[in-house]
Amino acid sequence: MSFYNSQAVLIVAAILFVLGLIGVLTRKNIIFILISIEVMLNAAGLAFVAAGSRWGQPDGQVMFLFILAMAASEVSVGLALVMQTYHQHKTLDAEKLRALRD
Amino acid sequence: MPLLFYTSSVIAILATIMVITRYHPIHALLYLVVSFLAVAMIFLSLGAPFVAVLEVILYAGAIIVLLIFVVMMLNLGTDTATQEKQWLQPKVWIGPSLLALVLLSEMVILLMQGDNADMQVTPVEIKQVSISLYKEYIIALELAGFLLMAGIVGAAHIGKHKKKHLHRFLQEENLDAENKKMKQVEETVNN
Amino acid sequence: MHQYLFLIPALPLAGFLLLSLGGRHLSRKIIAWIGVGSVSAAAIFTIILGLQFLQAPPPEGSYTQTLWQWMSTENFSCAINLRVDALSLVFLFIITFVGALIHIYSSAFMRHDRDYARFFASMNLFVCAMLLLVLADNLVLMYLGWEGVGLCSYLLIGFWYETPANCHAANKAFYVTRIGDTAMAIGLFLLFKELGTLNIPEILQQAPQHFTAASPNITLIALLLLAGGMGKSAQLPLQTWLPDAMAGPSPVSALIHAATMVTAGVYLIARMHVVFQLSPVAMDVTAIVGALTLFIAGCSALVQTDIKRILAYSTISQIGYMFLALGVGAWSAAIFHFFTHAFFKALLFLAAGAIIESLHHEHDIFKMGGLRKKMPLVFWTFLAGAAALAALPLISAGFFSKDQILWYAWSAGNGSPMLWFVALAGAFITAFYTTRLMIVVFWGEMKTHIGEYPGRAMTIPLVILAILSVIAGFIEWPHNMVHLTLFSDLVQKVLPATMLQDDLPEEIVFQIIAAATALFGVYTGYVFYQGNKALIEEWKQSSALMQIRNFLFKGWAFDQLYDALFVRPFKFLTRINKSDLFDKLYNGIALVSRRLNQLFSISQNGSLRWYIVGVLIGIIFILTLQLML
Amino acid sequence: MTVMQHVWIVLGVLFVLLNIGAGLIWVERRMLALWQDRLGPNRAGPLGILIVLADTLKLFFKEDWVPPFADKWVFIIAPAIVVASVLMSFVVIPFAPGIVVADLNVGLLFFLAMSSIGVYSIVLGGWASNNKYALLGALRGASQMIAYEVFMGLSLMGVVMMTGSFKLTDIVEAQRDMWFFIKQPIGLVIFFIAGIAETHRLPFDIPEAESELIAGYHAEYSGMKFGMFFIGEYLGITLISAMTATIFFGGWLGPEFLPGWVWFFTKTFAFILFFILLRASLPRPRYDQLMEYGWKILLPLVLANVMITGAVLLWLKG
Repeated sequence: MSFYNSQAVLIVAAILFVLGLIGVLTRKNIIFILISIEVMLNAAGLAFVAAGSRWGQPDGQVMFLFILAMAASEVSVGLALVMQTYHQHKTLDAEKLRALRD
Repeated sequence: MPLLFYTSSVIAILATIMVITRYHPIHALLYLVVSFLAVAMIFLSLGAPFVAVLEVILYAGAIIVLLIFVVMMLNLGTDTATQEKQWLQPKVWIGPSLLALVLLSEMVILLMQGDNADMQVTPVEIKQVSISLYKEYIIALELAGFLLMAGIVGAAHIGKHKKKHLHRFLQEENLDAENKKMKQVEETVNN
Repeated sequence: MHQYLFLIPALPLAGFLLLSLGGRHLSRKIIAWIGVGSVSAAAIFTIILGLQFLQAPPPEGSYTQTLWQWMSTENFSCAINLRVDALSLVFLFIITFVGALIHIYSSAFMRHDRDYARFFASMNLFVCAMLLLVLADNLVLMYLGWEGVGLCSYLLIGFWYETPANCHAANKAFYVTRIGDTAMAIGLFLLFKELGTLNIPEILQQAPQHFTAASPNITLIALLLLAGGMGKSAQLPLQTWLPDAMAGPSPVSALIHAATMVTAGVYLIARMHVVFQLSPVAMDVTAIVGALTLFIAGCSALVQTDIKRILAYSTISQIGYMFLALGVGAWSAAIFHFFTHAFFKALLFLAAGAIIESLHHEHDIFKMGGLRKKMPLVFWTFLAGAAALAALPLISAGFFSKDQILWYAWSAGNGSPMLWFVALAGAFITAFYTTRLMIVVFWGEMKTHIGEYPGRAMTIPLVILAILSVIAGFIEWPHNMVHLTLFSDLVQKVLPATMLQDDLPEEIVFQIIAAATALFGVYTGYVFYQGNKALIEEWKQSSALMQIRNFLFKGWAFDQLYDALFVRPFKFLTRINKSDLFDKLYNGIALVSRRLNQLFSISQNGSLRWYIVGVLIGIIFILTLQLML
Repeated sequence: MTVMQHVWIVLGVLFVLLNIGAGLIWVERRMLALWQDRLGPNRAGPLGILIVLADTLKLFFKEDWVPPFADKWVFIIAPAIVVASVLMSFVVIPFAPGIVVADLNVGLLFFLAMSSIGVYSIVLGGWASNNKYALLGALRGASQMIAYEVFMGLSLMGVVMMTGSFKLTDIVEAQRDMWFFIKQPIGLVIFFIAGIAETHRLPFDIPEAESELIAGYHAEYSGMKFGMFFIGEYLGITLISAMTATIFFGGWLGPEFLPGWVWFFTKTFAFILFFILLRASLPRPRYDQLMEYGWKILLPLVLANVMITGAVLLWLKG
């Protein structure tokens, strides 16, 4: 009954991942960068779930749960940093926040 | 089921394209919600209802609300949108996009070379997921717990507004200084 | 009872932990209760343990408690074992009992201090480390306690760290004792290399079989251990730190720099007596060092004006007696002198502290005077301590112990008339400066107004110590008088009996000479400072005498000597060595790496997107490789 | 079941729910009046029941106005989300044996997912209005709903552990011997409190608090867009009441003399009345009090509940 196969799912995941990557690369606003990172994480999760589903094993879903936990903590810390950055530098331009350059 | 998968895939990809091309953060986030909901549908079609629901609850329901919340608190409005418009010139995005597309094409070629099996759509029981979560992955689970704890503490600490607490002597000094200023102003006015 | 042995060091340790971690939040009352209580409880345990030990001595002569394995490698293992035998028991008793009295005294003495908790924390840690030192059954654990007491001594000398001079004194004490400690560590290494063990009973057992007597190896080891003891016990030539260490609070001087820590060297030598006995050279060196030290320090004490410095020099001198006794092989006499000295010297320091505090922190004895009527209790207790120090015959504890040493200095196997004579001269000097101290401080007219009188918490320890200073000697009488030798009977289980030479003069002759010397010293002091004061004024006119006086005042100018011998040449060497060829090489390396850094840091431009592009290109590169191959 | 049966069930559920939502306008006013010792709406029709019709007509014919400063599309979408998400939640509720739109095996999680989607209506509505009060209301609403969603989810976990399933029909069936409110009293109380906060009803109506924020997140709304928020709120009350009845009070279970769906609706209606009684009797807490109450009291309590339930279950198992 299945017309679609594992390749199709993985290709969707790859497309989503690359779209997120483009977002990270082209945007200057930190908020947009964070959003794009979320897209990428989600795409990675999709690939995991697809792999788990391909072999009928729960491991893929377990990995997705870990990605979820990681994304949640990343977003909370990231947003706290964004707020502090905005309060201190009055800008969200990632290109201007270059204090770490050598 | 294939229909469900293909429809939601197309929606997911389109919505994600919209996400990365919007100027206004809230609009981007709304499209991101759509994208996540579509991915949740993909999960459902892959026989993983549990993670589908978690995707909705946590990604769409918590993480993105958090992002929207911050956007609202920072009051990023139309100014941000115009700024984004200025930043997003073709010369800025064409190079990286082409590079990313190269990556995509390579990945697709590699994926096409790989094994091509039909998906099993028999759902994986939640019970199985939980059992393997608490058996083989128990260490990883605990580490994830640490990570979340660190995330909470880190966010609470970083996000804290640093209040300036003047020592009471300094406060008095400040008051004295202000009083002096006031007196000077009064004198000049009187003169 | 002995299964609770670990509690004796553990209680002060618990007190230290409580006070150092939570002392900030506790009230002074609770701090005092914890600080005093932990040591007092340890003292009670010690007394119970000691009574049990005396009633039913263990068959093997010691209690041992194994706590846990500290470290273990292929051919070296070291356990945390506590071991009590008669020798440790004496030390244990002094440390906890005198320590508890001094803690009680300090709870009142330090009551106005800002860092009340820090003081008691350090004191408790000190007691714990000192107990570990004497309870250790292997030299590694003992070394831990050894360094622990050094640390606490450093912390407490520099207790009032806001004054730079105190910090200098603390540093000096630390550096100088470090020399001895290093020597001792090397000695331990050698001992381990020779015997393959650092367990004390095993060493004592194996050393006679392993070493031939007077072989260079054993002499070297014994001398290195002796150097360690000299550092800690402020013996010539490492004695310079102790007078400066008086910068700490008076209870610290009483506990650490009079009663306990400075006698650690005596303990070490007594503990390793088998090693020393195997090396006649080391024994002779010990005796000579002790004799020289007691004389030199006694001379310095003659002319000091700071009350605590007088006591400090007298401490050095008294420990010199102990070393002399050890050197001539009078083991039990040395330990007995340690026993009595702990009481009367702690008493003198505490009484001095009470006087200093009452007189608004006045240290100069010539600004005191006339305190006999104003502070009778302090006077009487001080008198008891001074009598013991001056070794007044029959009525003081000091007489019994010092007389024994004087007798053995001549009569013991290693003794000689020369040593006896020096020791006798030292006894005279001791009596002389003690009398000087008493008369100047307590007679004459008042020169400083008394601020406040010591409270009960300060006077009760004084009284107890004064009583002990008088009666502690009665447990050990000279052989030819009453036949009562409780102390040497006890110690004899661990330490060998003293060998006597043949055909000696009668012992009673020596006793009479010693008693007469002490009395003559007192009389001389009385003549100079009370009877005929003009004599001193007359002498002050003579510049030669004044020069000698200054020379003695500076402690025989040892500080200046070391400055010229070591410090200045070292500084000179470092100065000329400041920029040499090697520096240029190193600078060259640094320069090259800095240039490279500048080159590479172009890529480090701080732009997030730039970095991600880098990662992306890397991934594409790898994937392309995958596709091509 | 045939396709037509599915369609009928869906249509029937929709019809009943929308009518309940509308009818609650009248019920709430009459009941409030009863508890406050006054008459309430009594002019139009018998007992004033025609006020439902009058209100609906008014809402339909008012000017459907979008403020020029608002973000138009978001402004329009926001009210739809609340109604849609609440109606979606009803999909998993079993009204009677066999009468359920989709008996998902993750039913309970689906309900939680939909209620978390519901936050968007407040947040987006408040943000798109481009108005200070609305924005404040939206911020408050977002933090309140996110916070209380956590306790809502956790409070149900005890029941899930006892049942061993997320499926709502299983949960109802597991209550044949004893309803869960006896075994899980803390879960019930916390679930209900969180439900009040999720529907932002009084006393937790902090996002809209008339006296301080005018009307909070829907201050700029009028006409049928406001009507959607309005009906969404009543549907939300119905949803929480229905869930309480299903999860803790045995759903359709009851003595045989009445059919299952009657029992279900009776229980649901009792909880709806309780909601209205709360509105009539309790004052509104301050915003910070609400958050503190949630994070410092409810969260530890609910975690303890989960842990104790798990421990007891393991103990009983052997």
